[in-house]
Amino acid sequence: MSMPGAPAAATLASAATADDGAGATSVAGAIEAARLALLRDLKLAFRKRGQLVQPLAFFALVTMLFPLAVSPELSRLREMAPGVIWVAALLASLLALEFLFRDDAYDGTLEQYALSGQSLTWLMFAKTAAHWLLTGLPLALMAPLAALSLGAPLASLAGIVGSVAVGSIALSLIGSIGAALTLGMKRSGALLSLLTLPLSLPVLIYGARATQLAISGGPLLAPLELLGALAVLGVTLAPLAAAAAVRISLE
Amino acid sequence: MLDERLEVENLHLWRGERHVLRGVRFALGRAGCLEVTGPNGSGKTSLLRTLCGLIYPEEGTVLWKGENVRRDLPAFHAALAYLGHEPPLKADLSARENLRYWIGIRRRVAPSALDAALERVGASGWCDRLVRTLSAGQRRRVALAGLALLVVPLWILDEPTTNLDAEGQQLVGSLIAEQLARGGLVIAAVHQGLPAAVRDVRRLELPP
Amino acid sequence: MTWTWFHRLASPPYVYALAARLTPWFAWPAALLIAAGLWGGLVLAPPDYQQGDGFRIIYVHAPSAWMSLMVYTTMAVAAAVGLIWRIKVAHAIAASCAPIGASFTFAALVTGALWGEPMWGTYWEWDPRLTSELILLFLYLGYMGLRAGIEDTQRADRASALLAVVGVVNVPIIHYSVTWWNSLHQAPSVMRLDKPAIAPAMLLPLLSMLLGFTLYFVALLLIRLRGEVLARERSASWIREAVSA
Amino acid sequence: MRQFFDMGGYAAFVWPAYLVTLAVVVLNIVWARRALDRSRAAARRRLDARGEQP
Repeated sequence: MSMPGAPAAATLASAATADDGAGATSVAGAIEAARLALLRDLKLAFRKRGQLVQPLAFFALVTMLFPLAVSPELSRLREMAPGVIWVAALLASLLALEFLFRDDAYDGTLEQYALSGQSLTWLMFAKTAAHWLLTGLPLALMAPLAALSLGAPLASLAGIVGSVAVGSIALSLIGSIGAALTLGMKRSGALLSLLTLPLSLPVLIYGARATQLAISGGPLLAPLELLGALAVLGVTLAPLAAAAAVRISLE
Repeated sequence: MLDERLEVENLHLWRGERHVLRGVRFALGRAGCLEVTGPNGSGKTSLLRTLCGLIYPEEGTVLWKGENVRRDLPAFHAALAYLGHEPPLKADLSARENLRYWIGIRRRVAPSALDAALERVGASGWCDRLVRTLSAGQRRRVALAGLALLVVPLWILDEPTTNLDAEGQQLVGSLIAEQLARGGLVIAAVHQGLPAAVRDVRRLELPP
Repeated sequence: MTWTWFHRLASPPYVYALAARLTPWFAWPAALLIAAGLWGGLVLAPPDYQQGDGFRIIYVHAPSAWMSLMVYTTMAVAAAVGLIWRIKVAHAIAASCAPIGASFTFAALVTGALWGEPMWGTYWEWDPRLTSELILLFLYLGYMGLRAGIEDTQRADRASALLAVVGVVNVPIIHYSVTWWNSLHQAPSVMRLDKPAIAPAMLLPLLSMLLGFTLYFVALLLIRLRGEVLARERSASWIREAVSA
Repeated sequence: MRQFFDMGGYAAFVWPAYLVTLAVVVLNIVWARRALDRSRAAARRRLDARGEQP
């Protein structure tokens, strides 16, 4: 009854050994799974470029509001620049968070992740990494433009890119927990901010300080190190929590 | 190693105020096929998701090879393929890309095996089109191709024949028959009964 | 087995009955201690040499601030226990904590502001403790918001428990960062509260208030716990018993 | 007595602080009781609804 080309000939026993190649539960298998999950998210994002641009446009708009609302005087803007850039980046990354798991939950992909036999923690890490590559990194690359428009000197730009890049890693990781917890709720936007923003405060504090020092030409290593510490802590703990949250949300 | 065997003992599940599963029990050994029937809302999907370990039951246990599946969920999941009532496909990827990621996350798939599975479900002609342009029946076929690639001991299927034409239903039948022939287990929630190709089916009827 | 007490503590009917029996044993001592603390704090304690009678706010501010932190810790520990061992009673404890903690965080903020005006000359000072307290209020609100957003009690329990655990890991980080931030921006003109050696006549009422509030919290928790346990119970026979009693 | 209520000129801060805390203490008792009553009523309703089933 088996048709040509069908894998019917394979017995279950031999299939099990064939599976060992990918190592159903091995670390190598988990890394391969995470790599594929990352690639899938990147590919999907590039198929829907419109969504990709939204947080960036939002970021640019918010930074533009301040000169209009406060004053076009560069000396005053320069003083506010770190706060403006970081608040805008925080809100922009929050905006993108809502999409982090929504489609996956809706089409059953998340369920398949949870049932894949691979470590859900690694898969969550991959999804968060994709999210950072698609929002955090572009934001970091756009931050210099915003900084320039707010009167920051050219010499400060490298420091600003660095601080936003490192800080947004932590933001994506913290956000992934909130996004996983609010999964499947109808109007989750406001709640997601309520859950995520208080936890993001340390990132905001250190990030804004690093940016401020970059603009004033001070030594910004100390706040940058603290940002890095937050990112490392996030990398080790947040995917675990996000995986647990996803399992709870699937129940 | 112990034989592949799924045992369910005294499963109780509540959803909100509703006592959905009231003491479900059954055992299924190698080459066993169980169809789960019952009216809408009788908890078929909840039962399947509980068996998978997605839902934690209020009471009762699910044993795989004589051991509580909660002990080692990843190992159990590696032996399990679950197909929900919606095919787990991304609308913005082609059928082939979907399979490559979905199955690839679980195990290595050779491109030739992928082609063979797509051909088997009659998808050769349209497997490079985006899933959003496919009909519901075609999407279901892509999901079946994924299932054919998952040569694992236990299949849990939620309404596998939905949206399929007569030929597609036969395809489901032959896939299940093959899984049983190699000693695998199949549990399927169905509305109209499994296709005729599947014989020796046991039935579990859930009360409304 | 030595573990039987643990299992009994996890059994809803036992907890329901025990909570009802224990409540007065915490409530009355709490009332006495708080009354004694008020008398000692408002009447017996001498005015502060620097702040005069204004310092008496400490007898309500400190217990409120203490409650806000202690309740959050209790909530997070109960949540972790519930999450790890899937104990319904632990989830019920965590759920009972949140409204209590949030209301006392609010009280700590208001009393802190009322203390701030005479001491700092402004109701709101971005002082690290007050700022942390404000963030704590948002953490409570987030916890309650998440609970309210999930209909199924079991899922709400587990999701909010995870949030509480994540929150409690973050509280020290947040507090540290806020303190660090404050040390950068401290304006020199602002008068700060120094910590003088506190006289026993001032200290004893404070200790009495702190202990009284703690006992009061336990009594409150026991009342709320009964309701939460009842809401989570499926077995008809003892619900009937509990409701008819 | 007058002196006591005057709180050395700090009355406008001390008494509201005590009042707010007292209100929170009392309200918490009321809320807790009401929450318990609500759960009992809900439990009773659940029992009635389940009455038909064995």
